[in-house]
This record gives sequence, C-alpha cells and structure tokens, in this order.
Amino acid sequence: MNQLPTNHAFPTHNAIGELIRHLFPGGAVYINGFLTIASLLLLVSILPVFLIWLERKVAAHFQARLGPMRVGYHGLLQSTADGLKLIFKEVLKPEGADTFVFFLAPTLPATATFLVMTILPFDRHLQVADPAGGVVYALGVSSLSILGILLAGWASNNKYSLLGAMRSGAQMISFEISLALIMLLIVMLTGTASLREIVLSQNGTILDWWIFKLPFLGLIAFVMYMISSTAELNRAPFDISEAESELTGGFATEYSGISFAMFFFAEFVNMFVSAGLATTFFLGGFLAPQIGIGAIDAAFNFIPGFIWFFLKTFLVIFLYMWFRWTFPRVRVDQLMYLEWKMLLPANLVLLMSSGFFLAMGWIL
Amino acid sequence: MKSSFTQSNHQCKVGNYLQKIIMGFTSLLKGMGVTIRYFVSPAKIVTQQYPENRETLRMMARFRGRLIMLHDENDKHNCTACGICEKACPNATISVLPTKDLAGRKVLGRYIYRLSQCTLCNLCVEACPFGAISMGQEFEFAVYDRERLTLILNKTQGH
Amino acid sequence: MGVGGASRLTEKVAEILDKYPGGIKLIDSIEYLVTWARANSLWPLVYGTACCAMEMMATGSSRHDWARFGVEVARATPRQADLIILAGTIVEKMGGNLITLYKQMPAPKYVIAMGSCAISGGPFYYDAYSVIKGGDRLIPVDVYVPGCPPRPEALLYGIMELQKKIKEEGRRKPWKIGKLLKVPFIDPHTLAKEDWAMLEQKKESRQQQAREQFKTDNPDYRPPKPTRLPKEKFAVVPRMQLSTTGRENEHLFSIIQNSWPAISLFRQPDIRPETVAELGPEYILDLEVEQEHYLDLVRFLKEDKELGMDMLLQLTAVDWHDHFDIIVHLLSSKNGYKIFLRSPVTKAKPEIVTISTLFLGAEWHEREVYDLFGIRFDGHPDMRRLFLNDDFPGHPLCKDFEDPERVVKRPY
Amino acid sequence: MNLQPVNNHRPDRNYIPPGFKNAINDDETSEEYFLNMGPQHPSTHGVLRLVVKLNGENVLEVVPHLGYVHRSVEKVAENQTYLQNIHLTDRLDYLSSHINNLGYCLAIEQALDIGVPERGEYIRVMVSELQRIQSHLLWWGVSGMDLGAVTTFLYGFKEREIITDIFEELCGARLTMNFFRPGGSFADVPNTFIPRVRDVIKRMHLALDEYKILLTDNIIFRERTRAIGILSREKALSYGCSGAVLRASGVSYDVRRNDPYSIYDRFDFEVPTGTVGGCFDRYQLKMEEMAQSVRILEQAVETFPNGPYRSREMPAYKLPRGIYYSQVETARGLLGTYIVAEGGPKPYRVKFRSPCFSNLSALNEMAAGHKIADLVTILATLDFVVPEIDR
Repeated sequence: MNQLPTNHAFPTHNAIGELIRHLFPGGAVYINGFLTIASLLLLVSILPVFLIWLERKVAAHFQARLGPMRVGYHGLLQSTADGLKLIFKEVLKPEGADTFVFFLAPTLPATATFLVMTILPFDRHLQVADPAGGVVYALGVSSLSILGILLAGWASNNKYSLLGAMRSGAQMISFEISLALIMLLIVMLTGTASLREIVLSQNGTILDWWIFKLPFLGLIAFVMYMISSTAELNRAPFDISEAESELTGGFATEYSGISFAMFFFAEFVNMFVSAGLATTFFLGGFLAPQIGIGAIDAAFNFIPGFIWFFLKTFLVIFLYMWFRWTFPRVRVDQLMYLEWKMLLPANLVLLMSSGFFLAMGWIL
Repeated sequence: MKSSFTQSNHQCKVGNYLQKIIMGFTSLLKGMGVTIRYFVSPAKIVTQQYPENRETLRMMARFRGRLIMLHDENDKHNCTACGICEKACPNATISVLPTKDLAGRKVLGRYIYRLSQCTLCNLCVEACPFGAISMGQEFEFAVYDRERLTLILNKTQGH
Repeated sequence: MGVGGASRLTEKVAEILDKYPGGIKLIDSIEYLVTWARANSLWPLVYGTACCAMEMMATGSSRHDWARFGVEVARATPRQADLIILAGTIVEKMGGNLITLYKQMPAPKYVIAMGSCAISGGPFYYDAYSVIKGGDRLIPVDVYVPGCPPRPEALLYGIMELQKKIKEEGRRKPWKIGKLLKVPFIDPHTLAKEDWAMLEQKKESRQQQAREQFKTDNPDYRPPKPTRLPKEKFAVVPRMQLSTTGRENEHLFSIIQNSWPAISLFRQPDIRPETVAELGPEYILDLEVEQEHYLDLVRFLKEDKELGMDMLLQLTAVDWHDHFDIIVHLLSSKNGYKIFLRSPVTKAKPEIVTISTLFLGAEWHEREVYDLFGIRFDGHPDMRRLFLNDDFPGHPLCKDFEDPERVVKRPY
Repeated sequence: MNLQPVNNHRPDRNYIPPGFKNAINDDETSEEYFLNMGPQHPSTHGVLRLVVKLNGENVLEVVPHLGYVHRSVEKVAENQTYLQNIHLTDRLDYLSSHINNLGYCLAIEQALDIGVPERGEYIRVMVSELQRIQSHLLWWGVSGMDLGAVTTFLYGFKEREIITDIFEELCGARLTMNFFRPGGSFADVPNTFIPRVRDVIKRMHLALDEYKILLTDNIIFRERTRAIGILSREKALSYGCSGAVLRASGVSYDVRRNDPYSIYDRFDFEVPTGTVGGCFDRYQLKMEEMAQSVRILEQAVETFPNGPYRSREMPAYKLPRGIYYSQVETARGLLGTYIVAEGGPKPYRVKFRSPCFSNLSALNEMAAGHKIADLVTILATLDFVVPEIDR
C-alpha cells in the first residue's frame, strides 16, 4: 500500500483534523481521509438535488411562470421527489444491448466529476487534495465523462443514441483543446499548476483577479472559457448530443430509472465543477473581494472563504442557465466551425499577446 | 414598408470576419437582455395557480363546459321531449326517451347525455325551441371509469 | 418494494415487521414516501395526435404551468416517461405504435385519456372507418378527462385525480397493468332506445287503470301550453357581388373552345362562349372530357400562354354509383382564375393516366384517390396506399363500402 | 382488427423500405442507413412518420408516411347535415378553426344565395385575422423550440392566451370554435370585444419587437435557417404549395388579395414575397403576416359598424343540386371547400383542399442534401398540422 501523502501535502489543518490527530495519533491519517471523502460525497449528493431545483425555478422565472410550487415550500422537495421516483422505476435494458457496457456507462460521468471535485479549493484550508499539477489532473480526469457518453451511445443498440454519442464525442474532444489552452494561459500567468496557488496569486483587490488583471485579455479569456465549458457540459446552445427535438433523447434515449438518474445528476454536478474551476481561475476562488474602502473590506473578510467560493460559483451557474434559456441550438458543423476556425486561433493569439504583456510587465 | 425582401441571404456572407463576430455577439447579448427582463420582474409572471385560485376562478359567460337542463326552484324543467336536439346533435350524444303521463300526453321520461361523446359544439342549445337546455360552466369531470360519463340531465319526469 | 408493489418478498417482509411494535408504521411510511414521490414527479411523454395536444401544450405554457405539479420535464423517449396523456384521436394505423410506446415505458406507468376522441371516439364515433372508439381498447386508462378539447384547468384537475389515485397505492392496492375494454363497437344511442322501449311496455300495462281513473275525475283537463323561446328574426340580406371572379368565363371558354371544339361543360351540353356569362358570376368553368383526351387537355391548360394554369389545386374523385368522376382543379397564380376539369371512369376498369409528369404534387393526390376509391393511375411512380394500412379491406369512400366490424352506422 | 406492437427493426442490410427507389450501398466506406423518425417524434408536430435515408448526418432522401391520424373526415361529412359539418371543419386545421368554418360557410352561402350584413362581414374579417395571429404565435413558439430555444415557446403561448380569452368570451370554446353560420355567426360579439382587440393590437406591437430581438436577429438562428430548404418557384407551383411557402419562393399569391372573399378588398395590407425561398424567407414572411394582420385589425376596429350580425336563418339548409367551391387563406395557405350537393339535407361529397398536404409533398425537394438538424428546421418553418394532411 503506497504511503499516503505526508501531512504537508494534506492541507486539512483545521480544528477537526487537529482533534482527531490528537485523539488517535496512530490512525488519524485514515480517519481524516475517510472524513474528507464522506463530506465530499455528502456535498456531491446534496448539490444536484439543489441545482435541479434551482434550474427549474430559474428557467420558470425566465419564462414568466412559477415553476415547481406544490411539492414542499416553493417546490423545494421537487428534485427529491424526482430522484426518489427514478430510484423506484423499473430499469429496462433494450434487447440486443451490451449489458455490461450498458450499465457501466452511467457510472463514468459521475466518477469523472467526483474526481475533479476533489481538487477544488473551497477555502484556504478546505481542500481534499492539492496536487502540484492540479490543472493537468483536472483536464485528464474530465475526459473520462466523454468515455461514458460514447459507451452509452454505442451500448444502447439504438440509432438515435449512436448519433447523439458520435456528436458528443466530436464536440467534447474538440472543445477539450480550447479548454486546455485557456488553462495553459492561466498556468503561464501564475507560474504554478496547483489550484491553491492560482487562487492565492489573485490576492489583493478585485483588480488582481485574473479576469481584470490582464487589461482586457482576461475578460476575453473568461468569455472563451464560458463558451468552451458550456460545450464541454453538453449544455445550452451546444446541447447537440441530447438534442431534445432532433434525437428524442440523444445518447440517453434507452436509459430509464436509476441509470438515467445517474446521467441526469452527473450533468448537474459537472456544471458545478466547471463553474468552480471558472471561479478558481478568473474570479479569485475563496478570496473575498476587496474594493479598497476599509469598512466594507473588513466586513467581507469576516465572511468565511467558502461562502465566497459558493457565491461566485452560483453566479457562474446562473450564467450557464441564462445561456440555456435564451439561445437556440447550434448545428454540428457550425459547432466544429466555431471551435476549429474561431476559438482555436483566438486562443493562440490570446496566449501570444498575454505572453507579450507578461514580458512587458503590463499586468496591473 | 419594403414589399419584397431585397436583402438576400447571400450578401451577409461577404461581411468581413471581425464585423460578423461583433454583430453576432451584440445580437446574442440583446437576446439575453430580453430574457433577463422577464427574470428580474416578477410582475410579468402570468401563471394562474389553478387549484389555489379555485374560489376566484370564474368562467366566461358563454363558456361551454357541459350540457345542463335548466330547472327552476321546484325542479320543473321545460323540456317537452320533442327530440329536435337529438336530431341536431352531430354525434348522437343525446337520447331523449319520452314517456306518457297520466293524461296520456307525451312527456320527457329520461334525458340521457353521454359526456364521453359530446364535442361541446352548441348545436343542440341553438336548435332547442323551448330553451330547456344550455351549456353549463363546470369543467371538473375527470373520472376513473368511463360509464360515469353517461349522465341523466332531468331530475323529474316531464310535467 | 418491488416494481409491481406487493411482490412475494414484500409480503414476507411485511409479515416479519408486523410482529414488531413499530413495524406497520415503518412499512406504511415507506409506502407513503414512495407514492408521494411518484405522484409529485409525473413526467409526461411528448405524445399528441390532434387538437387536444394544443390544450396540453397550453397546460404546459406559462399561464397554466403544470410545472407547479412537478409535471414539467416532458420526455421525448418512452423510457424516461411515466405518464402518457392520450391527447387526440387514436386511429387504427397508430394503434400498433401506441401499444409499442406503452410497452416501452418502464412500470409503474399511468395513462390519462384526454378529450372525447380518446375516451370514446367523440365526433368520429359514427361512420368513421379508421378511428378506434376510445383509447382504453388499446392501453389501460387510469383517468378520463372529458371535453373537446378539455380546458387546461380540466386537464390539471385530471392530473390531480391521478395523483390521488397514485397516493392510494401500496402493498394492499399494488400498481398493476389495468384491464382493456373488449366490447365491440356498438351504438349506445339505439341500445338506450331499445331498453327504454321495453321499460315502457312494462310501465304501460301497470298504468292502464290509473289512466282511466285520471280521465274520469278531471275530464276537461287541458295540457299546459309549453312556452316557445322568442327567436330573434333577421332581415334577408342580398348577396354581395364579388368584384373580380366570373367575368373572364367567356374569354377563357372561347380560348379553350377554339383549340378543343368538342369540349362541353358538365351538365350544360349545348353551351357556347356567349351564353357562359348567364351561368352566374361565381360559376367556375367545369370542363368534361373523355379519358383519351384527359392528359392532353391538362397539358394544354398548363402550357397555354394565355391561360397559364400553373398550379394544381387538387385532384379528387366522386363516386356516382354507376361510374367514377376524376376531378382536377387548376389555378393560374398570375391572374387568379380557376378551371375545373372532370373525366368519367367506368367502375369495370377503374384506371386512368397519371398527370404527375405535369404536376409533381399530383403524385400524393393520386395515391389518396387510389387509397380511398380504388382508381389506379398507370404511369404513377409509386402506386401505394397513402393513408390506410395496406391490408385495409376495400376502398372506404366508395358509396357501396360496408364494414360492420369498423363502421357504426349513424342511427338517424 | 387485432393490433400488435409495431417493430420497425429490419436486420438485413439490403431491405428497401416502401417509397425508396434503391437500397443503401453497403460497402465499407459509406455510412448510409435508414432512420425512422417515427409517428411519435418531438419535431414532427403530431403524428407524421418520416423514413430518412442518411449518410452519417446528411439526409439523402426523405419519405413521409401519412395516415397516422386519418380520421375519415370526408366519410363522416357525407353522413351529417350541412349545419353539423361546420363543427367538423374546426377539427381539420384546429389552429385556424374560425377560417375553416368561414370557408365552409362561404360555400353554403354561394349555394343558397345568402348575404351577410355589414357587421357580420366585419366580425368575420376581425375574427379571422385574430385567428391568424393566434396560429402564427403558436407556430413561432414551436419553431423556436424545435431549434432549441425553449423560452420562445413559452413567450409565444403567453401572447396567444390573450387572443384565446377573446375567443372564449366570443363563442365559449378555446380551440374548436364552431362560431360562424351561413349568413353570419350564431351570436353577436360581446361589448368587451372591441376593447380587448385594441389591447391585443397594443400588445402585438410590443411582442413583435421583442420576438425580433429574441429570435429573428439572433446570430445562431440566422445561421441555422440561412439558405436551408430552398424551394424554387417552378417546384413550388408544381407541388401546389400555397401560403407562406409559395410566397417565399417568389410567387405573390394570397387568396385575400388575388381572389378576395368577404370584405378583404376594403382593407389595405401588404402581401410580401421572398426572394431565395429558403427557411429564413418563410420565417420572415410569417412574421410579416402577423404585422399585416395587426394592420388589418387596426383599420377594422376604427370603422366597426352596428346593426344586425347575421341574415335570416333558414329552417333547414338543403343545398340545390350542383357543385359549389370556395377558397379561403388560412394561416397555412389556401383551403378549398368543394361540395357536391344532390338536393338532400346531407352533402353527396365534401372534399377539403388542404394547404399543408401540398406544402408537405415538397419536403423531399427541400430536405435532400441537408443535415438532420436542417430537416427539423425545414419541418418547423413549413408549419403544417398533421390532422389537416390526413383529414
């Protein structure tokens, strides 16, 4: 059993961690590890329930209607009802489908998002693991969910799901490139690949956040990150893989009951994760926004860091939802044109110009 | 108002690359502006919460919910079992079953109305010379079995 | 819990738990939780055939908003839907697909029959050869929502009734696939009359002496005069003269006459271009031609510069008991006038040449005429039935079409 | 008539579905296959089944299968009296039910020489134009949803409910009206009719600008509909298309202008035509039609006369022996009502010339060579109603 990372690399130096080290010096590492994983699992199970409810209410208010109202106060229990119902539904396997792959596919997107969740810096000391190559790790692991969708499409023995899977395969692989280039830009600017250092490099006033630090390149990089992460999530204008009106159910056409629920929940956790990465890179993660006026800065500093992290993340999630309920869907070839002919060159130009800005020292 | 559309679709292809991107982004932002205006102003919500507003919910005067036979206070109706409404109905939804009263005169026995077949087209109410039937305002008739949709409209026999 | 509710396993578990003090309450609370979840998260299938689908969409729109009930995520695939709302007429050709959809849905699944067509065939109950009289002959229906189409509030009331029904499920009343209606298509109208007639006979004999007794004690009984509703009287209004149509008839007819001298109008044997005008301004030229010249006349009407009849309105047929009439309606999009053209076809050899070479749109019209009348069009690229299944017995729009299994004759 | 579940799965590769000329070429390089967009599909607006021959994502050939909601309307119409058929025409194209009733009543009035008083004519024009706006609002919402913008569906329905309220107050029904009778309508307009119509005019101006920003100018929508599904002028006429589909291909034919019925010739309104004949032209024409209908309503509301709303009611409508034909412009095109009468209370033969039937027959012309997503766009801008196709 290889040695667990030493205390230094394990940044949970908070009260509970100290107490357990004090009480059980021998097994503290294992207990701490178990506690962090358990708390992350709790977060991953509560998050989609809340996000689904939020998506339906936000969509309703965009469309001048009320959304879920009768199931609990303002529909708060609506997504629990959906989840519970899906658990007790009959799970059907279409004849001619490959059983093992059919039931393996829904687990992959869930595991992919959970793995990326582990490196998200919720607070100064609230992070499961902070590997030195955090950004590279995030990129590598998030491609696992593409595998899940491709397997689902192929295993369902259904032309619509195969079409949906092929589309999503092409889409996510091509947008992986522009995502990688933007992360490369951030790593180049901050000098480190560890997410915690990236956040700490944005210390100082609001203008030190990467979105404003580069004169206007930061804003362009943020917009490009939003476009490619929306495409990565198969959401909004780029939801061609489970296109409701063309491919009936897209890659998840043949999934029912709990296997469909896994896809449905993984999609929302994935949205939280990519919004978390956006806050980490551009909006100063768990740092409180300092405006320069003493009193407000003090008040903001008083609020703990992870509250700021969640606030910024939900702001980015609101942006995703805003895209989804406003724009029509893009066609497959237009999507590829957008990536290869517009985003890729723009990314390269952005990289060169920010390198030039870095060399000239024009960073604010 | 230009009558024919001169701006054919092929010209905007020629627009240069940058100008098209900027024009594209402004159109997207303006579209987002429309939806955010709905989001931030709850006054624009038009939902009428049906089960909650049941008391204040009033149907329009001419709303055609189902056929009813008008009865006055002591359950008298003025249907004379003439059968004109039965002939006027396109789907044979109404069965007027006459009977003889003590004086031997034809009066209404039973007025069967199959709501399961009725298309609420109002032809029977127009045809009735005595104004005995009219369209009611209720609409809550969901039932679990089909037989309960065959209704008998007259409470008492013809007088 | 098991999918179907009370499977054998849950029976044994229930017995074991019943012995412990809180056992019953535990099982009942689990059942309540599960049925509460099922009732409050009904995902309807995107399925709507006819007019009721518009009211179903209105129920989903902002004003009525069935998302308040948790019925929002309308899924397009049957795999993720657990409620079918039969919105619209169910036709024989669609019957097989509907059963497939129902079988593809995971249990527990529910069905709402919305509108008169889905409950009993509604306006298409009598004389319709292709409509299935009611959805519960194909798939088990839980809630019937009458109306044509029912208001969105009525559908919401139906959904609430379904929620009540779901909440009663449990191991005492487990969810099961319901029963179908196996009654052949009968005519309820005449049945009601016959039953009533028998009742009357019995009543007649019983009331005999009561009538004499009534007649003796008030001989001069005058029955009360029923008061007629005052009907509003309206004046006769002369018909307004339309400005453009009709004037060109002589001009048109003279053009056709000089290149087709043998042409005559339908039911007007001795007509000349001059006397066409008094057939009235709204009369549309109705040329009659034998089968041989049928294609050439249509080509002439289309290619002639002056006439320019470049649009085919429709091609249909009329069954005159002894022979068919193929009817072609042409319209000139430039100057707006119409010309009708008919050519008789004998019932012995119901065949005529196709005009789909001149008008591409005629292909479907001719397939429809073949489907409903049985007239073949030789030279047609794809002579198949258009609307009905290939194994449909006979051609329904012929006057002598009889099919007691499918058609219920109108009683009056 | 025993009905079994349908199984469209055909394992052997050289099976040719009905309506196709040749099978798929099955060598390694080609990715050709048949896809069944079955009767239950979100973008087929009801129960239309399309069998599509695809090469990867590109559509090679489309064969529509009809009859999944063939309700034998013409056989039923032959066995009902003339007055009872009016409520049947509602259910043909239920999105323009007033205009269908009007077409049928015009044919009866032509036969029995019945006139309509001034106020009745105004009611007919205003109610028909309201019905056209209501139908276009639903079309706009659903075509936005087919292209992925779900919010347009909700906005379209939000405005549509206002006009539905007017109809509910007018004749008591929300969708299947059965309001017109030969000689006028069965009841007079309530006195809240004119204020409500003025309210609709005001709201429609705001709504049309909002729709222009939300969808018409949207770059994604323009890219999705530009130069897609082009129908040439000759093909449109040869297939007998009508309405916005025909006008988009450059033929200026609108029944209200070229063959006017009722009092349409008193109102001035534009009949725009497109140049390219693609999806975006059809879309813009329909949006323009809504603006023109609002213009007609504005003129009609100013000069709305008083007086009787219908002419004398005949005890029984028995059409004399003969052929009667009338044409109206519904929201989807030219609806012709062809009645063969033999003198009895019931018609001998009734045939409805359905605009969507001919518009859809040109689907293969437009869809060949595009992608599946474009096929959905073409279906959306074609705006057909399946029960009117199958009758």
